[in-house]
Amino acid sequence: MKINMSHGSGGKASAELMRNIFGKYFGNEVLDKMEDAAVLDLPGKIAYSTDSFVVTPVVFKGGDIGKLSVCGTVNDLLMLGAEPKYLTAGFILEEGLELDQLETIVASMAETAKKAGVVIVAGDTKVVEGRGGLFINTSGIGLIPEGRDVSAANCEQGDVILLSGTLGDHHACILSARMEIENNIASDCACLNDIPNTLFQHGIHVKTMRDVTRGGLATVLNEIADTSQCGVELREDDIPVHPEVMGFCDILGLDPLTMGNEGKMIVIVPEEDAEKALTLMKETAVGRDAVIIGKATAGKGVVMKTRIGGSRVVDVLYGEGLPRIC
Amino acid sequence: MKINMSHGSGGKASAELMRNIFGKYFGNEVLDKMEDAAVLDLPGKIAYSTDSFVVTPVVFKGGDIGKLSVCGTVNDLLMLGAEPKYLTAGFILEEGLELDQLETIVASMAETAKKAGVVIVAGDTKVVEGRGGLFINTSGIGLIPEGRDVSAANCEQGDVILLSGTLGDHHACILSARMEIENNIASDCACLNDIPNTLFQHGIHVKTMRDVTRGGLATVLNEIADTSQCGVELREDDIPVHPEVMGFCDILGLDPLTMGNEGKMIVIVPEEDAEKALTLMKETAVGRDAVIIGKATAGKGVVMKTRIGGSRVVDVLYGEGLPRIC
Amino acid sequence: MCIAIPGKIISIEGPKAKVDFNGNLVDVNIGLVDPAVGDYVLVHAGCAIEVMSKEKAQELIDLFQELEEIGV
Amino acid sequence: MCIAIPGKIISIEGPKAKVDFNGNLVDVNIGLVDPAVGDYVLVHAGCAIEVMSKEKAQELIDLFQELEEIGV
Amino acid sequence: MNAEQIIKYLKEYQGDEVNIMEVCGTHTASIFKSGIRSLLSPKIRLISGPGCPVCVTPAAYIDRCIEYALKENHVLCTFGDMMKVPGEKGSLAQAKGDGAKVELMYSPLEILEKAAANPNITYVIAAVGFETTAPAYALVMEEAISRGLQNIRIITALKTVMPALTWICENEKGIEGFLCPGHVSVIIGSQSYGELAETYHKPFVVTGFEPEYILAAIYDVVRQLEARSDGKTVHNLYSNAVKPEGNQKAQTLIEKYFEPGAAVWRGLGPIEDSGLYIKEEYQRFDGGSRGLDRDIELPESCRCGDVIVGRINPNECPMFGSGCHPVSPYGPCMVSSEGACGIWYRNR
Amino acid sequence: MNAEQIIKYLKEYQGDEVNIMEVCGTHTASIFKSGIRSLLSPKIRLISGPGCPVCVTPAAYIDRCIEYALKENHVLCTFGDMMKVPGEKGSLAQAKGDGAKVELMYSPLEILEKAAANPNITYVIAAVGFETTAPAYALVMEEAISRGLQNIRIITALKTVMPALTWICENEKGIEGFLCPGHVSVIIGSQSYGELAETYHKPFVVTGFEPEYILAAIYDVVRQLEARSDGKTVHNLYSNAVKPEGNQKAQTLIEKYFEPGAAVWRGLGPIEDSGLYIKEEYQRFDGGSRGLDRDIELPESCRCGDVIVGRINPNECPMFGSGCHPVSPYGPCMVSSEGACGIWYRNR
Ligand code: SF4
Ligand code: SF4
Ligand SMILES: [Mg+2]
Ligand SMILES: [Mg+2]
Ligand SMILES: [Mg+2]
Ligand SMILES: [Mg+2]
Ligand SMILES: [Mg+2]
Ligand SMILES: [Mg+2]
Ligand SMILES: [Mg+2]
Ligand SMILES: [Mg+2]
Ligand SMILES: [Mg+2]
Ligand SMILES: [Mg+2]
Repeated sequence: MKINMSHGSGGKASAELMRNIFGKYFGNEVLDKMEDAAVLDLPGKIAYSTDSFVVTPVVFKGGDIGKLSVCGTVNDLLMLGAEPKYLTAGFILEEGLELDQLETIVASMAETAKKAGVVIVAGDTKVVEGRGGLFINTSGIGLIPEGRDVSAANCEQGDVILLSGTLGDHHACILSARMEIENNIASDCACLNDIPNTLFQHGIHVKTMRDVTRGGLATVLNEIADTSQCGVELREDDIPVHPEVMGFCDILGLDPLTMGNEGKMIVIVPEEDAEKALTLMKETAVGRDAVIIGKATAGKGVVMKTRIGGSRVVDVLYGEGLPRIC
Repeated sequence: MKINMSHGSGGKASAELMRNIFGKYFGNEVLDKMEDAAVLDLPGKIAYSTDSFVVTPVVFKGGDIGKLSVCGTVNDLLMLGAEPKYLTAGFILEEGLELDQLETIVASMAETAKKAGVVIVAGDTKVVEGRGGLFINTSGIGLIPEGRDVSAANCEQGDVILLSGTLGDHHACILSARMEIENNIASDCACLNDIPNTLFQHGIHVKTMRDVTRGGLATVLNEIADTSQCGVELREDDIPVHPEVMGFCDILGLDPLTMGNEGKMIVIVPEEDAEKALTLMKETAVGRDAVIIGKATAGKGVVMKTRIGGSRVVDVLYGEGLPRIC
Repeated sequence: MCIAIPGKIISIEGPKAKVDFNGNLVDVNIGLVDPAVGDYVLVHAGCAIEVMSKEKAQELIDLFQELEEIGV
Repeated sequence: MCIAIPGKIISIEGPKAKVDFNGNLVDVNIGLVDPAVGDYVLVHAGCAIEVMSKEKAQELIDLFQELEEIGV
Repeated sequence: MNAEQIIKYLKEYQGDEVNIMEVCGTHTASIFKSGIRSLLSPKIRLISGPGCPVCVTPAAYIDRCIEYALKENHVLCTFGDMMKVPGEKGSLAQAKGDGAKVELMYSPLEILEKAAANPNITYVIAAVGFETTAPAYALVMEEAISRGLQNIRIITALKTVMPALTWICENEKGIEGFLCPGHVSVIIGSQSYGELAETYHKPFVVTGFEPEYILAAIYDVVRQLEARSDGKTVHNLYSNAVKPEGNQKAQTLIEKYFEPGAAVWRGLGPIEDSGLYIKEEYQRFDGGSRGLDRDIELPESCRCGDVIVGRINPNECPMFGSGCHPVSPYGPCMVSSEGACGIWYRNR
Repeated sequence: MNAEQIIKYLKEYQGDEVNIMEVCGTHTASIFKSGIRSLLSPKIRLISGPGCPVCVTPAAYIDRCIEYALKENHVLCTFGDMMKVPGEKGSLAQAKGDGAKVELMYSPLEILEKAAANPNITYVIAAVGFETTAPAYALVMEEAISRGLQNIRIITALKTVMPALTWICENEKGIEGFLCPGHVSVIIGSQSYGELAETYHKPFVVTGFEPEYILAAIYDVVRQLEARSDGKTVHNLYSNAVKPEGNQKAQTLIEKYFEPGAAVWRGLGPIEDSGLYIKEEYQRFDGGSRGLDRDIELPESCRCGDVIVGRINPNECPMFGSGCHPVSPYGPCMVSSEGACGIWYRNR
């Protein structure tokens, strides 16, 4: 069997690859938690994470691969309740890449890092044959203040699930560019620092956070349900999707629930903190469209009440989510 | 101007790219030190480094890209006097990669990590179009015990330079495979923990360490001479090169001084510690062929006394070091 | 997957039209229909396959009235 | 860059020979020379261009004696 | 009658068990996404018919596509959902990993520009679909002729719905009513179903894709069946899009370039006149479409054929969820996200 | 006479200033690597002649190579050191970044296998070199004919050393003696230099590549010059490899496939009969090699021509190290790691 695109889609095939190969050999107490970032018992508690970025086009409406590579790792650190501090950046450049374009991207990384309060402290560059593109890997370290315990395993029946804004923007933006469909959809690519910052400052009991990236909300919620051994109940009417993104999905037969985002997150809090958390999130720029989308139940898996009152299982993405004819 | 292969060669073109682009935007106190790893003022002193690995073929005599990706980062941490603790691993897989091959590589990473005493605590996988290859990025964190101060800036006139073994093995091994030249040359790919461990245990005053990777001994020594503001004097007769590697260099017109290694390092110590350091290094498996190759001088740059008594400047690698016709 | 929603013709140039689906502009072949700018069309695999009745294109048809007319 | 060192013929098959340079085996065309297995050859761009005099191939020629013979 | 009343009626329905086939893949997807099944009485069973042209494609066709994709200077162009369908030597997705040149298309008409720009590359279009998609391939040929493009080939696995519906009416007596395929009806017209309704005394309802349309159509079918008279008939609830006579321009174009011939439907077997093939005079476009009937040999335990016509539910297949799941689909009904088995698996 | 005595002699030499040209790039590299210059009296100057075939290649040739590399279904095959030589539209390395198909070769004979395996791709060989390399290209044609391969082209920029040496003897009186090119001599034989030695009263010494060989040859030249008699002559210190008559099989093969013609040498200009071109009857192999004389217009300040014949040292060129350095070489002498300017730069 060979690798194909679906192994990198963040969906089921990726999960199998994870379990069957990486998990098999790398398995250890820290890695097995399958969090976005590792929690380490160094002198002081730190979060430490990595991600590679391979998006094409490398510059798109609302961002570029450089901005993305900072936001992605910063967000993963934030999701553990950490304050992001340091990044590393590894570049794999394809022969033929325009230096001007590289400079734009590097400048954008630097600007994004500055805004997010992180410092890039180590780097590496390789050049490979190819078609003028580039890949970026970032790793990051964040400090976890005393007393914080945020984890995908913390979710319990009755907890409320908040989503920071509309779904599918990044995915639709990138696919639009590749398929040359004109629209005004911009990637939501953003560092989410403001949301955890305000929640912790105001004493919200944050149980779980997750950025909603590759694989989409469907995948993230299924993982949480699985890890926390609970069910999740959503209401379709409450899930915000920009009408232009919805139109894009209609054209290609895509589902916003399995589409990737790069500046969206979910927060899970006890019922009594939900309204206050929502208000706080809405006061931030990256959370202004925040909504309550559902709650944790005693059940299993993720179930959604549809607009017409039906109910459907929301499963993880299988394979790639390719545009379809039928 | 566009990126070409020489930007990734570790030579001058790479250095210019570093300075003109990454340095320009990322510049900060830590990064500007241009060490193999960042020294961070976290609660406790840690070293933190990253490297991407893009070697083809991905499996070669003496190792594979997985082993390499662990050794590379572990070694970079060691060179700062750190004890390597945690790694992250980011995989970029090309469509068409054989799963069996991936499994072999991942297993090799795990084994190497275990031997080197590091734990892989976070990871990421992406799949891209391509020709069945893969790239690996690793980042690493190491703890720097109290009182250690190892740096490329510490070298002073009179200090002695030790090299842990023969030059050019990895580079010759990889090029042999690509050019289908049969020989028994194996990559020297190895984690170097044993050398710093024994030196520190025995109270050697280690001033500078560097693993001799991309760009070769010539590049590493020039960087140290530059950073420490001293000269370096070598003796050609003292520099060990395996006869088979020398034969390989003769065929292609390559110079072992600018060829890459993956399990070799230099150590710089005060003159009074040199003999003891040499003896200790020779007692380790990875340092059994260690030699004293020269010393730091009041001069500038790197100068080598040749076998016939001439002297030549040893400059960094320019461009790529391609096989030549003339 | 058929595109269930109709798109609005924004401009026509020879055998091609720009069709707007909720702000997404797609180039569509109109060789199978005779639409005018402003018409709503059903699109499949890059071809407009029908022009929707004007008065009913933008909203759900009054199905329930229709059911009653049919008499089921 | 010419290969300065001579290589030793290990085996011959038709127009090709395997030539050993300090343990590195290279496929070499022998269309320009007539070597036997065991001979030392000079190689350039994948072709053997000369067979070295047997007695002198493996060591530096005694240049200094030669200089004296020439009488410079 | 309003939506709530319809939903209440369908939920509380206690009459005879009814089996309704929705023929259109887009209807199937909408039923799944809106959770319509959860709103129906257990007495109302929806059967996903052979409405996904991908699912009914035989293995020999996939193998032919891969053959082209591996050929020097050839590129195979396909819709995304064909990528995972297994042929005898694996799927197009696997072949792509091996170096086959496969490009995804959004519309077959895109290929015209590519072909004009790269005259040394032959573009081979994997032409699957029903009457809705066939005119697009006809337009490709029409344009290629007028622009003098020599480097386009088409491998057809085009199917027509009427012969399949006739086959089902004749052979699967258990199916009592039909939701007619949505956009296929746009092309062929609602009056096409008249003869079948009359001959087999079954209701055929044409409807749109919003869940309300579908609910209304189910209600319509159930009510017609309840009436117990022989007067089952065609109703068109999608009259703003579907004309009684259909799109005649499209029909003319199909007739110009294609002629009917026997075709194999996975699960149903060969059906006379149910395929469309490029006519003799346009043979230069044909990438060798005829005779691609050989299908993958499914193991005995596979029940794809029974699933497609609703004889069993997917979870009654012994392969379901063990040998066969969406990551490595065995049968075609598991491949497409609209295949009956795929939908059941995600809702298991 | 032993090595130490020779070194002592050359270090302490206080006679007239002597200018010795080493013609062979491999000699230049060995001189550099072993630090021979540091062992010589300031009165002994070594001049790196036009012995690197890459350095003397005109821009039009590079441009032709790039043209082929960008052509559909064509692959350009080259030795590594050609990659950075600037043409008018940049180098092959830059073109490769833009998508040109450039493959590095170790031997031109490799191309035979590639061509046999991929009949739809035309392999274009950038054939640079002197008499040492020319027979390899002749062998490629010989084999291609016997194997019936149609898809190999050769663009030649082949040069012969004797016409260039004659030109130098005639035009650059300041050069008093020559280290003969090493492996070129293997092909053409040591007796080739006899006429020049006699006509121009200059010593020509054939020698090997080890530093001791080179030192002995320098010593030989200096001693011959000191003798102040007219009896300058050819000495062969590399007699275990170089025969007086050279390799006649190779010479025959060169004559079979090539004929002499005028060629441009960067820095020297056009020299009658100093190039090798594919003969009329083998024209089908020729990728259009004739007339590629147009060279890059070097700015006035560039002194490449003077450097190549030793009129100035590289650091006397105003571009040296500022406009022109190894990462972005301006003149050809900076491109090759054996070019005079490149060597001086690394030893600055
Ligand atoms: S579960 Fe798989 S094997 Fe069984 S009927 Fe469905 S598709 Fe066929
Ligand atoms: S320094 Fe550059 S420009 Fe000047 S002579 Fe040398 S190669 Fe030519
Ligand atoms: Mg991560
Ligand atoms: Mg992430
Ligand atoms: Mg995340
Ligand atoms: Mg590095
Ligand atoms: Mg590093
Ligand atoms: Mg490193
Ligand atoms: Mg290092
Ligand atoms: Mg990740
Ligand atoms: Mg349809
Ligand atoms: Mg030569």
